[in-house]
Amino acid sequence: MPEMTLIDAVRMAMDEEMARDPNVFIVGEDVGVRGGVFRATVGLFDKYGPERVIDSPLAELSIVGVGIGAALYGMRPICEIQFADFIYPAFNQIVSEAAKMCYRSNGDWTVPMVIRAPYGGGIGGGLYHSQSVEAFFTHVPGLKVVIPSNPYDAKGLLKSAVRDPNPVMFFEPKKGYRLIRGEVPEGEYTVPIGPAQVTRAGADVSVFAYGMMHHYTLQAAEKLAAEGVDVEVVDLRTLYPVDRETILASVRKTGKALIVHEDNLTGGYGAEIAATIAEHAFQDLDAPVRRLAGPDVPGVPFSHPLQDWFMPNPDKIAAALRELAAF
Amino acid sequence: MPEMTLIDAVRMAMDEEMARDPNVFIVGEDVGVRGGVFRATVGLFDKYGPERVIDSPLAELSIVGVGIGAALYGMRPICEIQFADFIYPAFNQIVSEAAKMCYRSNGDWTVPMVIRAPYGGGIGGGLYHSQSVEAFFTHVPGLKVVIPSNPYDAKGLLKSAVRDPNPVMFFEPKKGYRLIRGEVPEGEYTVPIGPAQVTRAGADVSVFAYGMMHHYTLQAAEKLAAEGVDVEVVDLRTLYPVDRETILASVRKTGKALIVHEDNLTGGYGAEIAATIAEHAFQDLDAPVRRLAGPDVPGVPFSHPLQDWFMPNPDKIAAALRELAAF
Amino acid sequence: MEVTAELKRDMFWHMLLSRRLDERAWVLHRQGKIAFHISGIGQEAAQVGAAFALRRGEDWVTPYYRDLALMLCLGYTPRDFVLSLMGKREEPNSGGRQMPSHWSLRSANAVSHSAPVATQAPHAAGIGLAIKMRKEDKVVLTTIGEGSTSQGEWYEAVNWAAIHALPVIFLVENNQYAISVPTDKQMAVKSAADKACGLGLDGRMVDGTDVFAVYAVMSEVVAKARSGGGPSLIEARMYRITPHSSDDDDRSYRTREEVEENKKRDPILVARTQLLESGVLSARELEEMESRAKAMVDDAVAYAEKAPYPAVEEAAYPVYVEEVRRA
Amino acid sequence: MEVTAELKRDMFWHMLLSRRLDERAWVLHRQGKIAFHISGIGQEAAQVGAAFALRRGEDWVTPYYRDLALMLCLGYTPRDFVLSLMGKREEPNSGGRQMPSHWSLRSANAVSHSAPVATQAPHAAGIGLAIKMRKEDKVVLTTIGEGSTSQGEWYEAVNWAAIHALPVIFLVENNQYAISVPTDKQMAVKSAADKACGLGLDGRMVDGTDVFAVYAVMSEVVAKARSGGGPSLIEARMYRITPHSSDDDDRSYRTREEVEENKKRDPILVARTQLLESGVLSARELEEMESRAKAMVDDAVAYAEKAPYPAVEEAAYPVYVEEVRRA
Ligand SMILES: Cc1ncc(C[n+]2csc(CCOP(=O)(O)OP(=O)(O)O)c2C)c(N)n1
Ligand SMILES: Cc1ncc(C[n+]2csc(CCOP(=O)(O)OP(=O)(O)O)c2C)c(N)n1
Ligand SMILES: [Mg+2]
Ligand SMILES: [Mg+2]
Repeated sequence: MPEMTLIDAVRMAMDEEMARDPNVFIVGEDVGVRGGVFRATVGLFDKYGPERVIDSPLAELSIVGVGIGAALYGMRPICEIQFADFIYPAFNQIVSEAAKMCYRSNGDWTVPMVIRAPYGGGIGGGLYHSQSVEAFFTHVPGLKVVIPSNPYDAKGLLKSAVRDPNPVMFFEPKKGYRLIRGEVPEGEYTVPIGPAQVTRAGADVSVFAYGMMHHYTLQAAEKLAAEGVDVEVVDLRTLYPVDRETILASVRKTGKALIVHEDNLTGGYGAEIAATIAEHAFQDLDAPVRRLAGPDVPGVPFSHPLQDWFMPNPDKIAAALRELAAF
Repeated sequence: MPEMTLIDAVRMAMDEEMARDPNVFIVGEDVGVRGGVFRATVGLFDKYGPERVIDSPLAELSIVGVGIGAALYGMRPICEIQFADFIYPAFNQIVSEAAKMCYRSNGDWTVPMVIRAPYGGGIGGGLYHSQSVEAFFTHVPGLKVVIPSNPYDAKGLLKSAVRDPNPVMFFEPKKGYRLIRGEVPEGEYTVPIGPAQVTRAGADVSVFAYGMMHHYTLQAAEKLAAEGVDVEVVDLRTLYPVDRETILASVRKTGKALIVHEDNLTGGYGAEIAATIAEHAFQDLDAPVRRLAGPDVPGVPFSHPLQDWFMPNPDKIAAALRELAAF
Repeated sequence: MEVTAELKRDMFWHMLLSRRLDERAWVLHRQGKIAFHISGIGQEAAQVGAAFALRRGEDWVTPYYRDLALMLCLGYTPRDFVLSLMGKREEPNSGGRQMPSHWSLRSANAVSHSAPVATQAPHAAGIGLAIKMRKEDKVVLTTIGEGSTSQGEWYEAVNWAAIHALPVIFLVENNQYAISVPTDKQMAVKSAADKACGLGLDGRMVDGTDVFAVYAVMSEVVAKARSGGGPSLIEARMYRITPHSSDDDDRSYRTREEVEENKKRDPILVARTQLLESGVLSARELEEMESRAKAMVDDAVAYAEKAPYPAVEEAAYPVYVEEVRRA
Repeated sequence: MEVTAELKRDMFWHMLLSRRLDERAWVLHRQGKIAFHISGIGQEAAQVGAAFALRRGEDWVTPYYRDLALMLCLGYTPRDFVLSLMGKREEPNSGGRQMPSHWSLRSANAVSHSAPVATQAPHAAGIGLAIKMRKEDKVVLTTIGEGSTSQGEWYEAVNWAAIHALPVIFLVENNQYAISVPTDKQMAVKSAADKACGLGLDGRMVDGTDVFAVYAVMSEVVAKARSGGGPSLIEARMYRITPHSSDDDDRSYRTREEVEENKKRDPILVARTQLLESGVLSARELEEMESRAKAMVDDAVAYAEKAPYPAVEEAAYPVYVEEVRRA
C-alpha cells in the first residue's frame, strides 16, 4: 500500500470521484491552473478542464451560493474555501440555505455538496490563517461536519462526503497536510460518515479528539503509556451528527474523559461532548469532564512565542492526562 | 414606578442614551419614519432626526460594517438587525472585525458598538423569523452577549451596552416584547454587564435560563413549588463572558442543574454551561446535568402544531424539573 | 413571438386569479383565519409577463415572496396557496414548515425560497452554471425586490452570471419600497437596471404595470439567454399597492394620496382596459373570468379549511435526505 | 495643487524607500530570517500618489496588505516594518499578534487591517459617515485589490458611500491578478472603475505606474470629497511584479515573458526616468537617495533582529478594552 500525505489523499479522493461521476466539479479560488494555494487540486484542471475545475471570483458567498444552485440542479459541487478563516462571508448561504433546504422543502429540494476548507493553527498564520471553525457548524442541523485526522480517513471520508446527498462541511487540518503520512490503498474504498473510531484502546482515561489534535493525542498517549497510564483515544472524525454511542461506551469503560481541540474553549465543540457525557454517562464518571482547548482569545497570534502559548500540543495534552489520571 | 413592556424599556434606554451622548446613533432597516418593524425606535426619528436614526440599505453586512467604521471613528452606533435570523450576512464583520479589532491592534483600535436583534420563536414566524442565534456569538472572544428577560434589565443592560467600549450583541426575546411587563424606574440606572441574577432562591434544583425561557422557567418553578420542589432560578442575562461563580455557587447548593434554551440542543449555549458545571462542580453534583432545548431540526416550523412541538414551555420545563428532582 | 388574443387572455386570467386570491388572503386575515399574508397586489403584470416568456415547467425559477402570480402561472394552485396560508399538511412548499409565500414547486422547477432576501440570486447563477455545463438550452429566472439588490449576495450572483455568460434573467420587481424605505435610500442610481453597466451585462427597464410590455422584453432576453447570449438584468417598475405585509401599517411612511395616485396604474386595470378596448376581451368574458376566479378561490378556502394540519411527529424530519418520507 | 520639484522628489523618495525595503524582505525570507512576506513591488506609484493627495495624519485610511509604500508615507517606518516581519513586540500593527503587512497606525489614522479581503471597505464608509455627521472636512481613503472587488462587502460599502455622498475614495489597485486569477475571471467589465456607473458615483481609471498621474487624479477626487462632493472610485492599473506572496509560485499561471514585459512599466523606473530627464533629480541626488534608503533598511533590519519578542503572557490580552495595557 502506498504511503502518502494527507493532502495527497484529499486530491486522490477528488480525482477518483470526478472520474466516477461527471456531475462532480470543483469551484473555488485558485483551484484551476494554480492547483489551489495548498496544491490540493494540482493536476485536476489539466485532467478535467476549466468547466469542471472552476476558478471562482474572489467571493466565498457566491462560491457556496452558486454551488448550492448547481447542487439543486443535480450537480455535485465541491466548493473550496481557501482558508476556513474566510468561510464567514458564506455563512448565510451555508446556515440559511444549504442546511435548511431539505427540511424546509419537506425533502423536495436537496443540496448534495461538499465544502472543503483547510483549518487550524501552528503554521505561523496569525489570527486569520489559523482558525478552527467547526463549532459554528456543529450547531446547525442539516449539515454534516467531518474532520479527518489521517490520509486513509481523509480519502475515504471525502469520497463519502462527495456521495452524500446532504451538505457536508469537510475541514482539513492544514498543519497535517504534509506532516501526517499514512498508508492509503489504491483502489475504491470509502469511510462512512458517522462512526467515530477508537484509535487506541485503553482502560484508564478516554480522550476525544480530531484532526491535528488527534495526531498529538496519540503522541501524548504514548508518553502516558510509558508512565503506566493506559489511555483510550477516540478519533471523532464525524463531528456532526456525532457518534454518541462510541463516546459513551468509552467513558463507561474508563470513567474519565478529556476532550481536546485547538479551537478556543468557550462554546467550542468540546462543550457539546462534555455536556453529552455529563448528561448520559454521569453515573459512570470518576472525575470531572476535562476540556483542553485553545484559550479564549480572538485568534492564534502570529509571533512564535505567542502562537506556542495558544496551541495545544502533545506536552500539554500529556499534562492534562496526568492530572486526570491522578484524580 | 411605571410599569411597561420589554420593548418600551428598550426604546427608553435608547432614547436616554441618545439624549446623553451625541455620538450615539441608530442604524438599521426601517428604523426611521417607520420606527422599526417591532416599533422599538418609534419617536426617535422625530426626536433626533435622520442623521442619528438612519434607514440603512437592505444589507446587514454593511449595517454592521459601517457601524464598525463609525465606532472606530469614535461614534457609538446601535445597529439594529431586523430579525436575528438575518444576522448571518453580517457574520464576517462581527466575527472577523468587531470581535478581533481590540486584540489584533493591541488595543489601539476599539469598537464600541451595540448590535440589537429580536430573537426567538413561538410567534408563528417559521424557520426564518424565530431563530435563536446566541450560540454562534458566545463562542467568539471579543464580543459580549447579553439577553434581558424583563423590562428593568432590558433598559439597564442596554444602557450599559451602549456605554461599553466593546462590541455587545444584544438579543431581545421578541415573544416577550409586549407580553413581559414590569416596573421600570424613570431616572438613570444601569444594570452591569456580567453578573447573572438569582431570580428565585431554592434548595432542590438549579435552573439556568435567559430571555423568554427564563420567564417560562419562573412559571414552571411555581408549579413545582406547589408540588413541594424548591427550584432555584438563575437568569444568566450576560451569556458571554458568563458569570461562572453564580452558576457554580447555585449548583454547589442544590446539586442538580437544568439548563433551558429554545435554540436547538446540539452545540447550543447550554452545552457550555453544562460543560462548565461538569468540570468545575463535579463533586457537588447529585444528578446528571440536564439540558432542555429546542430539538435538533433546522428551525422552528410554521404550522402551529409543529411550532408547539418545537418550543419549550412551562409544562415541558416543569416535567424536566420533576424528573431531575426525583433523580 | 406573436402575441395571440388567446395568449393575452390567458395572461390576464392569471393576473386576475392571482389578484382575487390575494385579496381573499387579506379577508382571511381580517377574519382571523390566517395569521400572516404578504401580498403581490400590484406586481401581477411583471410576474405574469415574466412567467409567460419562459418554457414553463422546463425552465427554472428561483422566485421571491411576492410572486404569487408567477407561481400560479407555473402550476401552483389556489388550493396550494390557501393551504399554505393556513399551515396545512398538504401545502407543497414545505408541508407546513415554512411561512406562506415561501414558495417551492419541485414539479415546476420552482426552487424553495427562504426569507433572508437575495439568497435566491446565487442559486440562480448556480443553476445557470449547471445548465451551461450540461449544454442544455434552458434558462433560469430569478426575481427580487429592488431593496434587496442592496445585498452583496445579489451583486455576487449577477457578477458570476455576467463573467460566465450564464442563461440567467435577473428580474427586479421595483415596487418603490422596501417595507418603509424608498428606492433612493437603497441606491444612488435611478433604476436597478442601471446596475447592469457596472457588472457587464444588459440592463433594461420596463413598465411593470404593463403585462404585455414585460412579456415582450422578457421574451427577448429569454431568447438571448437560451441561445448562449448570456444574462440580462430587467427592472420592472410598479408600485406596492398594499402595506408590506399583514404586520405592516404603511401610514407612518407614505400618504394615502400617494397610494391612491399609484392605484391608477394598477396592472389589472391597465390590462383590463387594454383588452376591453382592443376587443380581445368582451365584458361577458371578463365577467366569466371573474366568476371562475371567485369559484376557484372559494373552493380553495373551503378545501383548505377542511384539510388537516401536519401531524406533530412530522416536525422532526427531514433534517437529512435519509429521513425524507413521502406521504 | 502645483507639483513642485521638491514634492516630486519626496514622492519618489517614498517609492524608492518602499521598494528597497520590500526587496530586503524578500532577501530576509530567502535567508530564512522571516517566514512570510507579501509584497507591494510594482504598486508604489499608486500608493504614494494616493497618500500624497491626502492631508496625511489627519485624513483617514483603511488600507490593504500591499500598501507598504502608502504606510511609509503616513509615518510607518522601516523599523516598524521589519519588526512586524519578525513578529517582534514593538511593531505597531499589533504587538506581534498579526502577520506582517496587516497594518495599523493609530497615530496616523490608519486603521487596523485584517486578512479577509474587502472588510476594510465598509469601515471606510462608516468613517466617512462619522466625518459627515460631525461636519468635518476630512476624507477617508480605502484601498483594495481588483479581485477583492468581487466581494459583496465591497459593493455594499460603495453603495453606502454613494447613497449618502460620503467623503470616501475607493482606490482599486488593479495589479491584474488575484493570486493566480486574472481580472477577466473577476469581472465582466473592462475595469473596476466601470463599476462606478452601476453604483452612482464617479469612476476614473488612471495609469497606476505613473505616480504623478495618480497624484493628479487623486488630488481632484479628494478635493471633491472634502468639499461635500461625495465619493469616487479610482482604478489604478499596474502589474504585480512579484509572486502573490513568499508562499506563492507564479510560474504555474503566468509566463516569464509576461512578467518581463510588464517590468518595463515598473513604476520606479517610470518615475526615475521622468525625474532624471526633466532635471528634477540629478544622478547624484539619486545615488544619495539610494544610499539613504539602504542605510535605513540596514538599520531597520539590525534593529529588528535585536528587538525582543513579545512576552508569552501578552498573548492573553487585550480581548476586551478593559484589558488594554500600555507598555
Ligand atoms: C436578509 C434580510 N434582511 C431583512 C429582511 C426583512 N425584510 C423582509 S422583506 C424586506 C423588504 C424587502 O424590500 P424589497 O427588496 O424592495 O422587496 P419588496 O418587499 O418591496 O417586494 C425586509 C427588510 C429579510 N427578509 N431578509
Ligand atoms: C475573504 C478572503 N478570501 C480569500 C482570501 C485569500 N487571498 C488573500 S489575497 C487573495 C487575492 C487578492 O487579490 P486582489 O484583490 O486582486 O489583490 P492583490 O493581492 O492582487 O493585491 C486571496 C484570494 C482572503 N484573504 N480573504
Ligand atoms: Mg420593494
Ligand atoms: Mg490583484
